[in-house]
Amino acid sequence: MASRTKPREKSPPKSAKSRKNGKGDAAGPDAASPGDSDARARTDHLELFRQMFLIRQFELSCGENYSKGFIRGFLHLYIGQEATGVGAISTLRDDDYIVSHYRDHGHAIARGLDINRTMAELFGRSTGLSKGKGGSMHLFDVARRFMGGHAIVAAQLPLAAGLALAQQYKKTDSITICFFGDGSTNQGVYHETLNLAGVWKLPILFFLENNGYGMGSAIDRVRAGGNDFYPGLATYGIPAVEVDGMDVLAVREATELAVQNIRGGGGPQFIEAKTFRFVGHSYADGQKYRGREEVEEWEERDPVVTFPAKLIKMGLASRDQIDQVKAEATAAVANAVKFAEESPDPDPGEIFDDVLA
Amino acid sequence: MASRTKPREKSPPKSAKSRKNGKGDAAGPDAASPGDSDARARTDHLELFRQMFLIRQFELSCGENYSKGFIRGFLHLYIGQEATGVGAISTLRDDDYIVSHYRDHGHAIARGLDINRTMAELFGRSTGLSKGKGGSMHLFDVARRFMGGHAIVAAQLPLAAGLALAQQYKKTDSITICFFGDGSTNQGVYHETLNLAGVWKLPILFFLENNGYGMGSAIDRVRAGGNDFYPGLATYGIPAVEVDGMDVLAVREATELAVQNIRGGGGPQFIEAKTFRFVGHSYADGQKYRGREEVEEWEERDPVVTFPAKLIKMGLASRDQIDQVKAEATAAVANAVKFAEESPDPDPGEIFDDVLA
Amino acid sequence: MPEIVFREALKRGLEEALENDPRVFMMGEDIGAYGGAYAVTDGFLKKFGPERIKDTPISEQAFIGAGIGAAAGGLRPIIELMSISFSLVAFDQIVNMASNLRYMSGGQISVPMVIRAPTGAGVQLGATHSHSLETWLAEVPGMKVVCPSNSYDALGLIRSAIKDENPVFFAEPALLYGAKSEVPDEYFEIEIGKAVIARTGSDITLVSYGYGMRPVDAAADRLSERGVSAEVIDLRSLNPLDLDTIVNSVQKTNRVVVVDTARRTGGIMAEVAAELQQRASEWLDGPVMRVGSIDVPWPYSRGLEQEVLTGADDVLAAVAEGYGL
Amino acid sequence: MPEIVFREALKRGLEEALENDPRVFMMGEDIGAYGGAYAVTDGFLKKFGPERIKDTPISEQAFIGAGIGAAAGGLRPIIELMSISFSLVAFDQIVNMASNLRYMSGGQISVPMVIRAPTGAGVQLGATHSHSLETWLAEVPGMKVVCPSNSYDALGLIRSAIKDENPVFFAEPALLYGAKSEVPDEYFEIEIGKAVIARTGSDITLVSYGYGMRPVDAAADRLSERGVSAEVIDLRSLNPLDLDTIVNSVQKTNRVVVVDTARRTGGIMAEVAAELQQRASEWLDGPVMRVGSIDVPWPYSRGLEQEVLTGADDVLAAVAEGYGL
Ligand SMILES: Cc1ncc(C[n+]2csc(CCOP(=O)(O)OP(=O)(O)O)c2C)c(N)n1
Ligand SMILES: Cc1ncc(C[n+]2csc(CCOP(=O)(O)OP(=O)(O)O)c2C)c(N)n1
Ligand SMILES: [Mg+2]
Ligand SMILES: [Mg+2]
Repeated sequence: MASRTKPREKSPPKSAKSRKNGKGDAAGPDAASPGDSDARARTDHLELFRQMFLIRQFELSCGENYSKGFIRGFLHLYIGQEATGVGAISTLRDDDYIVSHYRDHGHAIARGLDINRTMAELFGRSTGLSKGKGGSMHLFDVARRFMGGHAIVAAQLPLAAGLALAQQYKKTDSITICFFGDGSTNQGVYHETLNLAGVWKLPILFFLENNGYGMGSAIDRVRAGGNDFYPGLATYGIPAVEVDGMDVLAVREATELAVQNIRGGGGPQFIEAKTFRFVGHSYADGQKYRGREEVEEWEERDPVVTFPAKLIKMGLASRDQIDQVKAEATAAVANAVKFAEESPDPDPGEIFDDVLA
Repeated sequence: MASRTKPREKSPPKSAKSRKNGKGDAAGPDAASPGDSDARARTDHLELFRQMFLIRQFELSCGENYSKGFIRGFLHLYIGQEATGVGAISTLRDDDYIVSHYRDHGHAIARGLDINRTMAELFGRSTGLSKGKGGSMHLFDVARRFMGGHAIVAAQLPLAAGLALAQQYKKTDSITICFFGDGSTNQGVYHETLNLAGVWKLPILFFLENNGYGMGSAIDRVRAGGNDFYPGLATYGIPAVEVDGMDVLAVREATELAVQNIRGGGGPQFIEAKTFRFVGHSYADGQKYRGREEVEEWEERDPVVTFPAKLIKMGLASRDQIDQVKAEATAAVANAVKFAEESPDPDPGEIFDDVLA
Repeated sequence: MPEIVFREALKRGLEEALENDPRVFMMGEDIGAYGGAYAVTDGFLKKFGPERIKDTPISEQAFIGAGIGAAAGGLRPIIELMSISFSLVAFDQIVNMASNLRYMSGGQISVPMVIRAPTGAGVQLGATHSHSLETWLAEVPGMKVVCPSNSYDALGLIRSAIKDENPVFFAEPALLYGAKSEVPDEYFEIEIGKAVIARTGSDITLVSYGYGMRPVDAAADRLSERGVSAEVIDLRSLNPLDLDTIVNSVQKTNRVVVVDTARRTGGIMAEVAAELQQRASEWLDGPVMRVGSIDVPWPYSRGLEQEVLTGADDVLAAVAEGYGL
Repeated sequence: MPEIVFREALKRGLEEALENDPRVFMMGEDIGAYGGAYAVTDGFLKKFGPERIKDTPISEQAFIGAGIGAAAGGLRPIIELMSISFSLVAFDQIVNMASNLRYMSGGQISVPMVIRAPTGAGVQLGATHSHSLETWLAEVPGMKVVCPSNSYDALGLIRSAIKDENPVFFAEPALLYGAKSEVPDEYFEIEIGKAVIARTGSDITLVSYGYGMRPVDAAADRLSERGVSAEVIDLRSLNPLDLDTIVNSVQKTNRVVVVDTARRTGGIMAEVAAELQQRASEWLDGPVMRVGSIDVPWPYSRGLEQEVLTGADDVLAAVAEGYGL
């Protein structure tokens, strides 16, 4: 799979590095220099795969448990977008903040949130991350600086800007990453926040996961600029790059570079990852608005399939290792479901907790 | 005064015409061809001056009557920006809609609203445009398709888009013009509306009166892109031009061209007029945020002074004619004040009228 | 009488209007290609075309504002919000523009626009998505607010709302879209501003609207098992508010409990209670009892949410506490 | 005791906090170079610098949201809105984010943020600029809402608000910025959630807050001229609401009138009335009388606006109607 990190307007062409690596990947195994494949890289790569596979298994299990009625409310799965969240979040430090939207399970798991407590939250149990009060769209783990899970489209952007403001105010070099979708860019608060970040040079990475649709609306039907986000960003003075969101390594590299620039005091940056959700917007979605072919085309680039194949081909992982990762992840998810199932419902008395400090 | 209509990104360079004329103006009277100065042009020019002067007199009188306590609430004067509103509105047909913000007296007068009823509105009298219920920030005259006077920053933009939508839906070739200030471009709804207009190709002219300040905030202190609005517009696919807002003819030409394009089905257009308010944001403003020199520099370009001087120099009007216009306008404003003063306050019973249809 | 589901009743009313009045058109997120988040507009895009069934960007401020403008410009827009909770991002346009334009212009501007939105908690969407904002909007002068509880009222009210010259906020209880009830084939409308006596009785008056009619109905059933005859009033319209119907009922029953599935504090039932105790005090044998959901953000967990949500037991408890019945 | 104007009291409280707590900073439109629309922050930019006195773009959603984030990130932001009416463009951030984060995260997130805003009608700003939205915000769980009516309370409450671990909405009656009253030099705080008996009396209880204290005070004076002794309660805090203080007073006076300069329908006084008649019915000699401004959009004209605005006469009329005093 080709990694297509291309630099755009106002973006310093430092993405040369990721472009180069992208080409290396695209050229196939024979292009891989043995020097790359040291032990650390092997573990890293396997870890990236582990996370992606774990997310996939988790999401599949969520779907199942939604059908069974254990999970309720709105359920937005991350299936297809795993390479994006995993690649991006793998570059962060423990003291960086992560802010997500309602499609947040992938980001949560990539950040290393306990999947037992995550699943328990979806089941509405007292052992859940938010004691069952938040649900799928509102995952939080402040100890890991995972600051939600936000369900109003684009409402999380100023929150993220504020966290970045706190980091700047305290003169740390930690940063905030904020995930959002293509449809969110039509909310006024998106623009207000980008401008604020630009004016105040906040240490924030705006991370657009462009999966081509906001619910049933193809982005070019509802956005005057269609798929081109870059002129708009130029007006805020925010450097931006596009990256192949199906390629976990490309995402990681582009993010690494952006994060480095931000930590260095370069102000806000923007990454657009081109990605796709293989499933409906939420569990209720019949997908009348798009054809099966489009989905299938993207599915051929499924990172959970193509990445391990590449690792094996390049000699960076053995089939056994891959299988073991899969087995462990599958077991972990099964275990999470068991944990959730066996966890008690919240006590009615808890209703009154957590309203005020 | 030089007319500087320069074409920008995505804007078809049809503004050649206004650029050429701009140059003609800049070159001074000797460059004026006698062929231009037919009777219609004379009347036109004098009419433009009349409107500008009338607005100036009206505004000065408002200030006076505010000090006296006849006018209350917030009072935002248009002094300095007369060339913008007058130039732009002079190009419109009776069936076009005009939407303004709280700095609306100039637009109202340029549209030919009765100044007696306008002044009476500011005095809160029952003979006012809105029977005294709206006040300075909320002027309306639906018969003239003057659709307000809106006091929440940028809230008038979607209203204007909706009026344009009605025009499009009914398949007329009338258009809507919407005025707003530089500070308004930081409101989310501004972006939402530009996008909507772009997606639906609405027949609307977005008219930015860039006076360099949003209340006490110089635009480059609060806008990441500073004074450059064009990259942001490109993302919406909205052609945009910049024009010298102190030059009523340049404004008229640029607007004429834009309006023509919109009537022809070209979708939304955008004009930025560079202008300046010579007075405070509202009557309460001590202007601590800017130096007297900056104001004086702009005052040298005062259209109410420079335009008649130019007309006389170019032989397009005589000093007598100018003086007569001035005398008439001054008398008209005095008369409007008298009308307002003598008008009755609304009857308390009117409180309950106009809540629901 | 034939029975149809709530969703179908709305659909029928909208379809009629689109067929009969060329000024009527619809705007909203995913009402076209997707078919509507709650499938109310399913099939409309095909039937009426993209000029009249407009899929919008996720820009509530812009498309509600554009609705106001289109209405002022002579059209009759019907706007669908995916959730009443999302009205919060466009509150300025609704509260400050739609509702004030007529007054501020001294009667020059009319805004004949309908905003429809699913409302209420109960489907485990959590705190951000479970608001019942009709209770706030009902306090805004210059706008009407209705909320039907059954298919008949849904159809009758949507017809009137579309014909109204004023902005009408049309709240649709999210839990009721699939609920069936009787609707005659003959044409009818329901006047906005009139409550209805859903069940006549003599011992106590129970007042609610929208989804709140469910716990009230269940409570009335249980009271009747005990020989207590409850008169049940469905407000249907929150603004204008039909207090006369309630006062008349209270003159007969001398007892009243007002019930909301929105949070107990504030809202429309505080208004009804405050007003009733002033206007009907001489007929009342006790205080106006008020029942509502617990005053916390809406929790996700099913158990907690159901506990927070007003239920028949809460209504019965109030009846017992206030009047010993 | 020395007298200072309301504006100065606020200024003192804000200045102290900025001096004593490095986590405290301010954001808002034109609070810096311009000196604040109502001059509360005049001189702050020079004294504390642009890092701590942040002029913002006209982007209420972004800077209120950023305040929430900064608070969640360990700072103590104080946000100034130029008018409470502008909170409408950021209602989602206030109602759905600031107030819900703690609950939705199961207690993991705190939002120690203060939003200050001038509130109320009476200065002829017309329908868009004259809201008293504290009455809505007071219904939102997860946030506190206060509104002082004098310099003493302004200082005592702003101190507590800044120290509070929760979001606090601090409404400042626009008509009172220049009003003088006594403030001791010694340090004091006022606990949020406690009403105060502003004047003791025995015949009737009058309840209000903020600018509403003016007509109530005037009415109490006129009642006293007639030999009627009014007890006057200033709520100060709208959420939490101190009903106990009112109930205690009513147990003594057996009569009560609740007064708001916000519109009569709905709002906090509907809540107070609804709750009082339930909790204090056995002590009341008549209905809880409710007084508020007329339910229309705010007109510009001085005569009309004053007519709409609650005045002392309206309070006296309610006293007479409800209790014949
Ligand atoms: C203000 C608001 N409007 C509408 C919605 C309903 N909604 C939830 S997600 C969504 C689509 C968002 O699309 P996008 O930003 O592209 O993210 P994706 O779902 O594709 O990840 C919509 C319309 C909402 N939650 N908030
Ligand atoms: C939403 C909102 N925020 C703040 C204000 C207060 N306010 C009124 S005008 C103004 C400045 C607007 O500046 P600009 O758009 O440049 O227009 P100008 O006054 O310069 O003509 C501000 C901040 C408001 N009316 N509405
Ligand atoms: Mg998307
Ligand atoms: Mg300006």
